[in-house]
Amino acid sequence: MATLEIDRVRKAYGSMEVLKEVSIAIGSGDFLVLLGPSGCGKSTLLNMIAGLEDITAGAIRIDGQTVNDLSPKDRDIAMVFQSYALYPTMTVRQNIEFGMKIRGVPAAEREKATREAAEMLQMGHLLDRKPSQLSGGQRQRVAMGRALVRHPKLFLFDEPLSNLDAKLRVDMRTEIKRLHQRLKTTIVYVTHDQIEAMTLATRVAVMKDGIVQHLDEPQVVYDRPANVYVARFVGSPAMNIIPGRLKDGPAGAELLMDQPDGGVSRIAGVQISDAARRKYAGRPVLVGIRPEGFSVAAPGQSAVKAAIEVVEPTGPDTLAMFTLGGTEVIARLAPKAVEAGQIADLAVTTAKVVLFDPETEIRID
Amino acid sequence: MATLEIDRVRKAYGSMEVLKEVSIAIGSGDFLVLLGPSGCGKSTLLNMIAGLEDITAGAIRIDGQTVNDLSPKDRDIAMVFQSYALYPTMTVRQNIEFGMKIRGVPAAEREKATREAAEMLQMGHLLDRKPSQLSGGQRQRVAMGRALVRHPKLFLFDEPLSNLDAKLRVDMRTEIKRLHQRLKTTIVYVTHDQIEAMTLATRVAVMKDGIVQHLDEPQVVYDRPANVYVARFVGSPAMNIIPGRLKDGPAGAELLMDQPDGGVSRIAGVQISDAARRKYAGRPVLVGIRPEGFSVAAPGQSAVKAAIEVVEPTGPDTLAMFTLGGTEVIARLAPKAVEAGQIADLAVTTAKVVLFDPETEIRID
Amino acid sequence: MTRKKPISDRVADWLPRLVMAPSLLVILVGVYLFIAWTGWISVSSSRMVPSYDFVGLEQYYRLWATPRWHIAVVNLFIFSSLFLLVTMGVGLVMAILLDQNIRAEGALRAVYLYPMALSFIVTGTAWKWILNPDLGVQKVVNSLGWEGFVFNWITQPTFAIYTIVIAAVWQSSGFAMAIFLAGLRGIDNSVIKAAQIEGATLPRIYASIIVPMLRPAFLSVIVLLSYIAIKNFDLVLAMTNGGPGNATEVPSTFMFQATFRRNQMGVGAASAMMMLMTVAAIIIPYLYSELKESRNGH
Amino acid sequence: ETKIEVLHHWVSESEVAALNTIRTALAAKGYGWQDSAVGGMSGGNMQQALRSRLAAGNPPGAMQFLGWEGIDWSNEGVMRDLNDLDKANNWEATIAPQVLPFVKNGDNLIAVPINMHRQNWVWANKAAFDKAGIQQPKTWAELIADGEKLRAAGIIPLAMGDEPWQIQVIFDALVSDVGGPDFYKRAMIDLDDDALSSDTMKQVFDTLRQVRGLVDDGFNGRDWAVATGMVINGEAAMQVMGDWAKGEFLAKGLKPGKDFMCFATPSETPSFQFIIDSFGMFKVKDAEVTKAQDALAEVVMDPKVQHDFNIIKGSIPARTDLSVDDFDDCAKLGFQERAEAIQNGAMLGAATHGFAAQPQFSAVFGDVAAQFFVNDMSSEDAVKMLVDGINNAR
Amino acid sequence: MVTEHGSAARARRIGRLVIYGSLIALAAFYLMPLWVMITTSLKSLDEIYGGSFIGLPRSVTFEAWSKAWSQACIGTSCTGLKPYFVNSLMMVIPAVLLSTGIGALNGYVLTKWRFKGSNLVFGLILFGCFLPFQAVLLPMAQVLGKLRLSGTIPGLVLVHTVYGICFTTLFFRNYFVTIPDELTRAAQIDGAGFFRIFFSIMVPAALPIMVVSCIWQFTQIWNDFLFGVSFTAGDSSPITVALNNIVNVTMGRKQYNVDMAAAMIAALPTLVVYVVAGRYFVRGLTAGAVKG
Ligand SMILES: Nc1ncnc2c1ncn2[C@@H]1O[C@H](COP(=O)(O)OP(=O)(O)OP(=O)(O)O)[C@@H](O)[C@H]1O
Ligand SMILES: Nc1ncnc2c1ncn2[C@@H]1O[C@H](COP(=O)(O)OP(=O)(O)OP(=O)(O)O)[C@@H](O)[C@H]1O
Ligand SMILES: [Mg+2]
Ligand SMILES: [Mg+2]
Repeated sequence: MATLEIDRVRKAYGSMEVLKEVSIAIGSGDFLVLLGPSGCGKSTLLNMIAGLEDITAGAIRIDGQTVNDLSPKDRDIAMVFQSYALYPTMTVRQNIEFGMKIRGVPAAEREKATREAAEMLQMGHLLDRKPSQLSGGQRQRVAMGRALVRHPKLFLFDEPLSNLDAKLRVDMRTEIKRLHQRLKTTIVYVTHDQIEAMTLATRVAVMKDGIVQHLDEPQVVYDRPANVYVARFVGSPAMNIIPGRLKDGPAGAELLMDQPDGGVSRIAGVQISDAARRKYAGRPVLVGIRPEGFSVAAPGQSAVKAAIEVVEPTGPDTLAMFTLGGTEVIARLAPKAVEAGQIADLAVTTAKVVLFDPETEIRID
Repeated sequence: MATLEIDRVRKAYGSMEVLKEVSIAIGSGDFLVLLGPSGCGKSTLLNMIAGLEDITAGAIRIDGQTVNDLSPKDRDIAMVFQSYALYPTMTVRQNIEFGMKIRGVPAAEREKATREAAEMLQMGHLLDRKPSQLSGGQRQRVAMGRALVRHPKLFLFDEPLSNLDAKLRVDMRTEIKRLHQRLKTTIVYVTHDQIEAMTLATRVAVMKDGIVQHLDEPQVVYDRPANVYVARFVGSPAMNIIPGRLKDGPAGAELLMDQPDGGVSRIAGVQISDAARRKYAGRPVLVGIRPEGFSVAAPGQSAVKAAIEVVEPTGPDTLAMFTLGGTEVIARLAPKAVEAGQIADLAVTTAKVVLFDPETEIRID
Repeated sequence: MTRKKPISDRVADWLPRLVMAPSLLVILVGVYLFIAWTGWISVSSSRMVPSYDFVGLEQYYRLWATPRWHIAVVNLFIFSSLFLLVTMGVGLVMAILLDQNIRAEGALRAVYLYPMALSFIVTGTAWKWILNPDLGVQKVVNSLGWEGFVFNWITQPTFAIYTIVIAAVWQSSGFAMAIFLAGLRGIDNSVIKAAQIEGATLPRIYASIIVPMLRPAFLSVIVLLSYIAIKNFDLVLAMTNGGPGNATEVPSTFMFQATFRRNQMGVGAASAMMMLMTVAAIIIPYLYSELKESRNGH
Repeated sequence: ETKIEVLHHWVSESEVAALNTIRTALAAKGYGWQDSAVGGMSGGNMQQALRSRLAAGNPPGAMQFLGWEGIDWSNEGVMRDLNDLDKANNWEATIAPQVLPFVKNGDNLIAVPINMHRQNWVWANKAAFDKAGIQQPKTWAELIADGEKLRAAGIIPLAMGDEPWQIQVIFDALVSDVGGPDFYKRAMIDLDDDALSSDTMKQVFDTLRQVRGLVDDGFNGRDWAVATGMVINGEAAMQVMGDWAKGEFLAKGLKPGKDFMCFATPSETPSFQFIIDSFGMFKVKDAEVTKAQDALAEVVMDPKVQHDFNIIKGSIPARTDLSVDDFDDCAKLGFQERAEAIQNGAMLGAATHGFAAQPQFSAVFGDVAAQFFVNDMSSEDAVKMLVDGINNAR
Repeated sequence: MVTEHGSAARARRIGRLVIYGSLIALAAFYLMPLWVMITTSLKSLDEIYGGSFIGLPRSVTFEAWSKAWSQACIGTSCTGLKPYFVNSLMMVIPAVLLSTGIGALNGYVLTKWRFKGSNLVFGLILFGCFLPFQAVLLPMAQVLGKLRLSGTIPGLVLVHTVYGICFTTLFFRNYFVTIPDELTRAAQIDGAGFFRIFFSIMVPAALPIMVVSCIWQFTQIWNDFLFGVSFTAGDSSPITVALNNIVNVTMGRKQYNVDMAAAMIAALPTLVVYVVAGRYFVRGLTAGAVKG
């Protein structure tokens, strides 16, 4: 358990800046998820926390102590790698015990720690196998076990689930969540899967091109994304970003969006500060609506006219595609609520609508 | 556009039976998804349709004509491989034109077809790159383009999306769906991702160990799975399979499930045939409830008592875990509907409950 | 399936076999028929030219009663085992050192590899001088002021074979290095990072983790080096011509001498058969495991 | 112009120069010389090439033979005879009787000898002898004793290399010098068991052991010519080597008798251990080539050619009927001693180069001598090894 | 890097020093014979026989080089190595191309068109790699004689191709195993046949291993002496045979400087190949040939 501060950290490979002044601070017991697309510098940052990469500028502090010059083994961390990084020539047991052996932990104690970890991860029967004889999910658990026996101050996970198939991914996600709730260790977790970020994190840092775009609790990031990029990256299907106009009326702000048939859809009752309302009145804005922000309108309810183009049933819901504001929009509706070709009236949950400035793409409050 | 019949087909490698009498028939324009876990024989079946593997027994008919002994190039099919199988030394354009060149299509015509396909897939600007210079999604589109220019009777796709990240996967899924709606070509599509199967298919064949477990429309497979295996495989998080007992009362069938605190939860009003009701009355059954089959009970509504253990917000919903009937159960609820540690009353949508025989694990109607 | 396939398809079915056929044919003749021929000669009374009579295992008795052959066999054993061990050791060390992000890697690699390119007809002379106590290393070290230094193995019958090992290592370790380097480059970096985090030092990481992971590379190297060791011929001729005395005789020089210098073609053939059997004893298990693997592999 | 292909292993500069006299003479007769040289392994590479050629049914027109090679091949029936030429020119009379067995198979002359080398020479540096205050030794015992004096004077007594054949050259000399020419014949040519296992043979090895003491440590991998160089520059005093070493002295402008000495290996019963190079002709289909073979044989036996050839090569003519007035003093000495040896029955084929027993046997002598020389084997063991080896090769 | 701690940085610098030191020491060891050869080739013969074997030449002369190239006698023809160099080129180029081409086809069949017994065929071919060549000289000579190829360069090309196939097949087979089968299947569905797939898909993808195969074959064939001396004669000999005739003098006097110069001339093409293509060599090995 430890606090972690990343203080104006930069990283450059030669002339290429990979991280451009990243600052993140989390408390003891927090679960920080670094979320971002491939190549945005997540692994680099994680490796710097681990001490596997030099820090070009700035400082990293664990429990208040600057660790810039500490070698990895002196930082009291454990790391689970994206590719598991199991030692292929050792058995599972040897894999788990290797770190303890190096530290000179006596055999009896090693044995005990290994047994405990194996029990917790339900892999007691696997201890004498080689990694190549394990399935993906089992390997992932071994990697986790190897980290667990260390009882470190800080856990680092680099996309540990991305190699698993959909089902296993969900199971392992739950297991990690449970682990965190039990051990209460501080965790930094890298992923490009926003679902993982949402389910696991107490804090999410959305990154892009070496810059943290938004750092907050997951539900806040989901509901009130800092900018269009974050809005689009978090949530699947992505948030619909619809070009529209803000009209300030006596009944409050109203949003206008063009329908493909030439008509105009209106949404009233959007929550927006007075200052912003004045600033954007009569001007174009980007309207952010989550797919689940739509629902089939009750008769008489104010609604958007949607000419449904494609329908995708996913089982629990149906995704419906239509065009609004000149862009394609996805709505998540109840199964069989609409059919392709139909013209449906869809209501919008105004409390969940977010607005963005069309130029800066930053959220309007 | 063609019909496809797979008629009691078997496949054995030496003494190992990989496919054990598979029969599937689909109509012209259908979108068949072969869904199953790794190693169940999906690719093998697809390769047999393509003519890339010999058929051990049985027949495959395309448009009524038996093609068992036709070589791949004479079957008028196109195939998109799981790993794309782009020719690494050719440019995108050469990749797309290769098949036409072999068939002796004149240059002008090739040019035109390539341009059309590139336009449809929005990759006109990529035509002169090598596959290694493309991102995963772009490669996937090239593979698709290569198949498209052929205008075949039958498209075969082998897990085309499994290498893509979550976001791209959703986009490409939609694109394939749209393609099918436009071209109306018959498609056979292999995947182990049930979401893909649900969104894309007009017919789903769930396979396991070389046997088709359930062949039907996706919503039917989702709502009324043929057996426990299918129920668990389709849907994420998986359907909860809860050991319970059927009690036949004057008010209709009632399901009893043990609560961890020693109490018993009751669900009344389950739909079940009279024959089944008589047969299973007073006997144990497996109760299948989808996570979204639960909801926070309105006051007074008949409900299950759930001591919530873990809560996972996913953004649009929250997953809540609790124990019922001695097994772990997941409920999909509205965001922030419950908290970990809380004891919640959860109502069950009885229309969606499915029952299974505990021995044969087959659905009880 | 009984239904008829079009003719063109049936030709296509046989095409792969047709394409392999010429290679298979020349190998059957050039390798197996010739081995059979040698086997026959080894049970004949052939002296200067082949004669095709049958004298049983006489030539083999003769062979094993020849002290030079015993020397040759012992030498082959000493040479092969040392050569393999040292070459792999040196190759591995060089590969590991080169893998540390070395600036002039390309140039160094070329330096380590170039001996493979040279024929021993003359590099042997250079080595002879370098190893000669009156001309080479010993003299240089002595003249540097370390008078007591003695390095005269090449003059000692019991040690001369080791000097051949030195030259052979010089020639082949670059090749071993290249294969090991290729193997190292194939290792997932994160395994090393994982070990670092667990507190292992670099030597420990190599010893416990990386070297065990190079098993396939070791297999390739062992096969190629055994091939070189068993065929070792030029090297001995150029360095010591079998001397001092017969101290550095090896089977291949023995075979050559017997067949072409001493009119003992039968004995030569018998020694060739002994060599072939040794090779087979090493190679067939390897082949078997290799092919079994590819049967299972997809 | 018809060309005749000649397979030989003469590749050094002086050898090639000598060979050119034959080539020129052949050209004068209107025939071309197609060179097929294969050096190395004391002709071993050439032998191997020849076997491949014969196996392929494609023999060369002529070939240089050492030792029993010509006779062996003629026994295989691949050689043609030169009897007509022999009769016409009466060659046989000009060849030493001891040499005949190597060129005549039964009644057929199958090769023509061009030269004769003597193998058992000692080459010595006069200045070194003077410095150590010693004279030409008369026996091996003296020679070995002189070694002490030379060492005292800071001179290596005997220069040589560790190649088996260099060791065997000394061994050959010792067998005849210690045991006498008859013993040499019984042991090295007739392979008589008693002779091989006799005490005399032990004595030969004992002497060889003493000779080993005269050699410096750096003798490994030393070419004979390098050893000769050591004698020339006074680093060493003596070398036991065939007369091909003479060229090295002459090339440096040294004078025999004045700057360097040449004398037979010391013995009470001096011998002349000879080596001849001869040319044999293969049966070929092309009649033109057969004519060229005749021409080549005539050229080889031509007195003028033999004279010129041997002056360059450092050997003496194979023909015994030529004048040696133009030759150097060492050659004259050799010529004279050959005449004596023919008289005394001390004309011996040198085992080292295959002029004693068949190669499979003479190689055993080489093996044992070489091993004995570099190891600390006892002479009893050496004799036993010799007997076993010879029996195994029979 | 402002933040590096003193001690850690020093330890690292010492580590680097040790690594570079060892690498350079090793390089010196590897270069030693080359150095001896070069210096010797620049000395006069008198200097060498005067006792200067190792060490810098007192006066540098390139005489030995020009002699080795164009004057040295091989037998009675004093042409230097020049014509034999050409012979070797005429032999090595077709032999390398043929054996590599056939090896590529074999590897292609053995991985992408497996048939019953194809593993056995591969095993049979692979065992050929380990044949001691001294044992096959005579029967091979007979066969060449029957084919009327004895003593000719085409005959030598044939021999090198036959025994080269073993290694090239191994190389290509191990490489093609790593190319996914899906590629050939895709091409099949595109309508390509056996050879079309080979030439359009496999050959372009096999460049790294082609380099490995060519380098290996080039070195082996160029440096071969045994076959050269057995199956050619006189003018048609490859350079190694000529080199042997310059170097392997028994009763004559060795011209060490010419020997060394000749050896270097003979080695030049392989050296160039190694230095220029060595990079691809390691890369090609990495790309697949390593697989046990
Ligand atoms: N050693 C290096 N030298 C130069 N550039 C590098 C190096 N390592 C990484 N990079 C670059 O730094 C950027 C960030 O890499 P990083 O591995 O942190 O990405 P990531 O966010 O982890 O991506 P992914 O999700 O694909 O793992 C990338 O553009 C990468 O190309
Ligand atoms: N050539 C073969 N020889 C023997 N067994 C094979 C061969 N090809 C496939 N199999 C086996 O057949 C079974 C089915 O393989 P298949 O490739 O069809 O699986 P899949 O359902 O496509 O799996 P995945 O989702 O992993 O692609 C597997 O158990 C596999 O090991
Ligand atoms: Mg990463
Ligand atoms: Mg598959």
